[in-house]
Amino acid sequence: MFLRRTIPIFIVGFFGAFTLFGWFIENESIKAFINDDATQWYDIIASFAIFLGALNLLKLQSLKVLKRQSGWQYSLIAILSFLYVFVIGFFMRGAFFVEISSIPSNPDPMINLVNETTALELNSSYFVDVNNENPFRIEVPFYTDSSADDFVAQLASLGVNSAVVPTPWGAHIQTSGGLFKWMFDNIFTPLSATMFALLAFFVASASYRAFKARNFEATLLLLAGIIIMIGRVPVGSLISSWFVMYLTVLGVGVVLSGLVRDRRIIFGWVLFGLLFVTILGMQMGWPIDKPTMFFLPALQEWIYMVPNVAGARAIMIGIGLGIIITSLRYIFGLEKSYIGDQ
Amino acid sequence: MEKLENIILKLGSIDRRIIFLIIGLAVLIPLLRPVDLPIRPGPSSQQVYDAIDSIPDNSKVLISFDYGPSTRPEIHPMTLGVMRQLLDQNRGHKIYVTCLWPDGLYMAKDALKTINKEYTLEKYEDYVLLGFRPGYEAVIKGLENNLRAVYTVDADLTSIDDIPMMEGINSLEDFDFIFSGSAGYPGSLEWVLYGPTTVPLSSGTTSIQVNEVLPYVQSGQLKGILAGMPGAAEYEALVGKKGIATSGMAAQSYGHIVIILFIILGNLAYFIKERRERKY
Amino acid sequence: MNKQTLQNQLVLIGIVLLTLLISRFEFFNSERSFMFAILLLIIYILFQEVSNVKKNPDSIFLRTIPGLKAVEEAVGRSTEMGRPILYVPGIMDMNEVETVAGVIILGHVANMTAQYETSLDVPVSRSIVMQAAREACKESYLRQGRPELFNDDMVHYVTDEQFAYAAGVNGIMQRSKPAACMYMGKFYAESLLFAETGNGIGAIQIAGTASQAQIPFFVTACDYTLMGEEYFAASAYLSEKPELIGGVKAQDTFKIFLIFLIGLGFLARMLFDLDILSFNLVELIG
Amino acid sequence: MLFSSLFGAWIAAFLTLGIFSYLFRDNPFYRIAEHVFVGVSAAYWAATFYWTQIYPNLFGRLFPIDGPFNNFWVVDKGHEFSIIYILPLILGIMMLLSVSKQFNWMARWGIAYTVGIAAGLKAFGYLKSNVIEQVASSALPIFDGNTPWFAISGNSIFNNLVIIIGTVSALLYFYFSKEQKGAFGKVTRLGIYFLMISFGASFGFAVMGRISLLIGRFNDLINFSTADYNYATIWIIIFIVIVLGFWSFKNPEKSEV
Repeated sequence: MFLRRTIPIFIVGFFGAFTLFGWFIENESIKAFINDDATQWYDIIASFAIFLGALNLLKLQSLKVLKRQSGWQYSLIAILSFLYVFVIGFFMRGAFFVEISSIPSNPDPMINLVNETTALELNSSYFVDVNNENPFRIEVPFYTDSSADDFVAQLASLGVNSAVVPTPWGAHIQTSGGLFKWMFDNIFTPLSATMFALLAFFVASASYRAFKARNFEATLLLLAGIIIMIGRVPVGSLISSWFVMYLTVLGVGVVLSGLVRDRRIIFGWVLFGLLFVTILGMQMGWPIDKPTMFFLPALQEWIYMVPNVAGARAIMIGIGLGIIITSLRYIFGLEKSYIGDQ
Repeated sequence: MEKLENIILKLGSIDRRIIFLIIGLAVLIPLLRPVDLPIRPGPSSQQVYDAIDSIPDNSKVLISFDYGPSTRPEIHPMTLGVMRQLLDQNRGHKIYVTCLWPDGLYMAKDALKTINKEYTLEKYEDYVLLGFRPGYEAVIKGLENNLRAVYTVDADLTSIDDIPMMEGINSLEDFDFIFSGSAGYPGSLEWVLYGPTTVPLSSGTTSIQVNEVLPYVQSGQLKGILAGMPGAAEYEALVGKKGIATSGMAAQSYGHIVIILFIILGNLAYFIKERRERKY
Repeated sequence: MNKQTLQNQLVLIGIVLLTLLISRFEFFNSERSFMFAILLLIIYILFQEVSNVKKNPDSIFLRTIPGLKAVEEAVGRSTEMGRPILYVPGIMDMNEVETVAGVIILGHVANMTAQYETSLDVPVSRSIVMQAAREACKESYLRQGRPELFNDDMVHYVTDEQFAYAAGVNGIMQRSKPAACMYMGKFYAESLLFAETGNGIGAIQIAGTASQAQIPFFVTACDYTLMGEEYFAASAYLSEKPELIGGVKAQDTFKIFLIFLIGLGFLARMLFDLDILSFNLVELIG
Repeated sequence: MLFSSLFGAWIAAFLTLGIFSYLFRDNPFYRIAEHVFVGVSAAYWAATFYWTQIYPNLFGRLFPIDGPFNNFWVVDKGHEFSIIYILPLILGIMMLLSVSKQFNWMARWGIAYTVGIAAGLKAFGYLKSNVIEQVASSALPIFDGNTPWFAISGNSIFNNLVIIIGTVSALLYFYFSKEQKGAFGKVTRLGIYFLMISFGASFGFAVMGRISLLIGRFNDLINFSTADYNYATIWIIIFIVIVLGFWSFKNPEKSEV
């Protein structure tokens, strides 16, 4: 009970109050803790925790395979992919560089060999001041130690002194040309970018379905969305504000037809509106971007700088309030159910 | 009329996979056969351009690469554009590159490679890639406190003390301008919240983030913002070097038009259905 | 009532005096004095409201939030259809207040699923969240006297990577066809992937988030959405405990104070611009 | 071109198209891509977290070159010895031990720490940026003499009034202690209108951003369909379409809900 409840609640209260009130205290080590160490500690704890998650994933997927549940073949793929990356992440550096420290008088065979193996396009000017203190590093690493050794042997047969320099642990996951980076570029990135790109399709089908003028609120949502969508792209500045004015007149007519029974009023409005716009246009000579209010790029700017800011600001303040009060509830122990203490 | 209504109704209950297909084609075709559309810089992009333009000669500019490959088409043209604007004028600006995202490092390396091809630059004289440090906003706070505690070495493990252009730089306040190319958390928001208030800050963000960041532009905490790919294209136009953002804008425009047509169609179908249901 | 007003005034004066006093000390960051006073004020309001609620719990009124009523309906519907409930506590870790709130709401949902004997599926994207969510669910099943229905693997880890998690959860939705999907936590771009897939399989969807950029997607694609502040109030509504209801009341009281402050700032600015006031109050606050 | 780049392009094109095939319906190609992604990314983050957090920031501080344990193990990451980092180590190990039923309470300490600092750090940050600064920037000028009455962009009295009215009314929508009826209901209605415009604007922006991403993906696929990559995209599309066609024929869609 003490270990399960009392201490965790004490930890929340202590660190919560410490980081909260620490903001007001001028003290280097407190500042350092709040600005840096506190989050770093969390990162470290989370880094340990991720192994729990990985274990859980492996366990569930293996169970599927062992029990031959439907789709177990895919679970096998997940397990193998996991193991592949786990191995290149922790047990194989996957990046061994070769550094040339002396070159023969005729470097051409060596340069040919290097270019052939690495698809680089080196020429002799790259090797001008190569020596033991200042070796030349071939920027394309080898995936395995043995392939790098082989290459060193090949170079040696051409009279070139070279050595294998493995990438240090830790740096190996970020070395361009390394195995981990290859995985990142060719598996991880395309998958994540494509999942992200699926959104382009989903956003289209969602707007198609949801952007319906069911009521006044939905109409506002729809109009704001459409105006931003057109106004922000180049096509928007090709649409004359006069066209938008005509549309507005007709749009108001449609709205009126729902409110007013008398057809003559609607007809009168539309006729008057169209005439007014036409006369005004003839007076002003139909400039594409005037009156500014009806020019889509300007209109979208207004929507996003004025009513949108108001709405966004209210949500921001609301969220701020919610977070502050909720945080205080945790710090003062008013709410404890996140550790299962209801 | 009745027939037309029926067609619209049928189109209104279209399978969403057809929508997917049409959207795909609307984006793909302009990419295969590029079209040139006029680009008119908006005020917030102009503000970024002017803010960078107005920094004094020989300024130290920090560019933070806070995005990864998935948002590259949007943000990459912006960070490249900022570097080009800084270097174009030959005013002796120095570029310092940091990354709050691990993938940001690769983006930064890539951008520096491109820039190095276009300009003759001296590493550690004109630019330095400080690299990625984990810790999200804690990195910003750390940089503000003591930059040299966060970065003891640069991305190539060269000691900071051996880099000539790092002289006199001890915290974020020693920079003259900060630009964050940001695709989410941590990014522009964190730079505003935890960064220095004395250094002008601009940001380029994905379209999606714009709303969140906009109030800070309004309140002046951010000097303008490049909003999504259109922002990037506008900025490319301002800097005068057209790139992938500009060519993507045609695809973008068609994509939008298709979506809007679908929305209009959906609304027409909705109204027709409503009216018919009311009648019977 | 009078006594209360007097007490409030005294405390307000006390806070101001304390802040002024403490600002004199070296160790205090006096640039943040205003924030400090505001923080003390909030804490005072919080405890005051909690004790108010405790004193007369019956007189407390909270307006209904439609999304919350829908939670119980959704559990009921899943039971009828014999299909599981999917609960996604966001994609961020426990170091986000939203996630913690999501885990707390999960506890309440688990109470209901234990009562109704509906199966609950909670894929998570962070291991610490996995541990916390398990504790919360286990406690709920114990409280409802159904420990045998609880199983550690109802809360399971998928992956830390945002879109891989989205791909995995979409797969789960496609294959197990849950009758109800709930998304409560911090979300980024994957929100629409969830909501559209959920829509495609015809599930009832209830979302709750304080991620400003994602609220519009949830509003358009889900049946119910707890927006921003509503989301933080949700756990109090569900728990019906005075300490938590008091928190919601404190939010309201402080909101009124803020609106007053906006008005005051506006007025002060106006007076300043009209040269009636010689200083700009807003600059003092900022 | 190196074999590894060529092979990489084929893999990338296959996985990309596998994910895109989800737009048609859930199918074996998507399931392969999904499971590869889940497996790869879980291990990717485990490795990345270990090598960028635990190794440099924890071990780097407990076993630095001049630390007391330097004859035991050295992790030189430029940090000073810092004994206090024994605490996150203990919490981390407790987290790991919680995998066994007997010790599963141990996770609670780590959770408690995480929640504690989250509460402390976020409360202050949000109070400053989301509340005080937003309130302060709502105090917009109305009568400073050089603000125009009406201007579509930039400061104008009309725009500033709209912002203030919008902010306050939308804020009142979140007021929980009163039923939204009568005059108060009218104000909150107005608040909802502002919220809706804001949502619509966000949505419009999102559409834009999302299409930008698609452009990026298509650019890659177009790139992979060149002769340099042996027309990878084209071959894979043909393969996937044929297999999917055959598969759909054998597994007709159950009535889509």
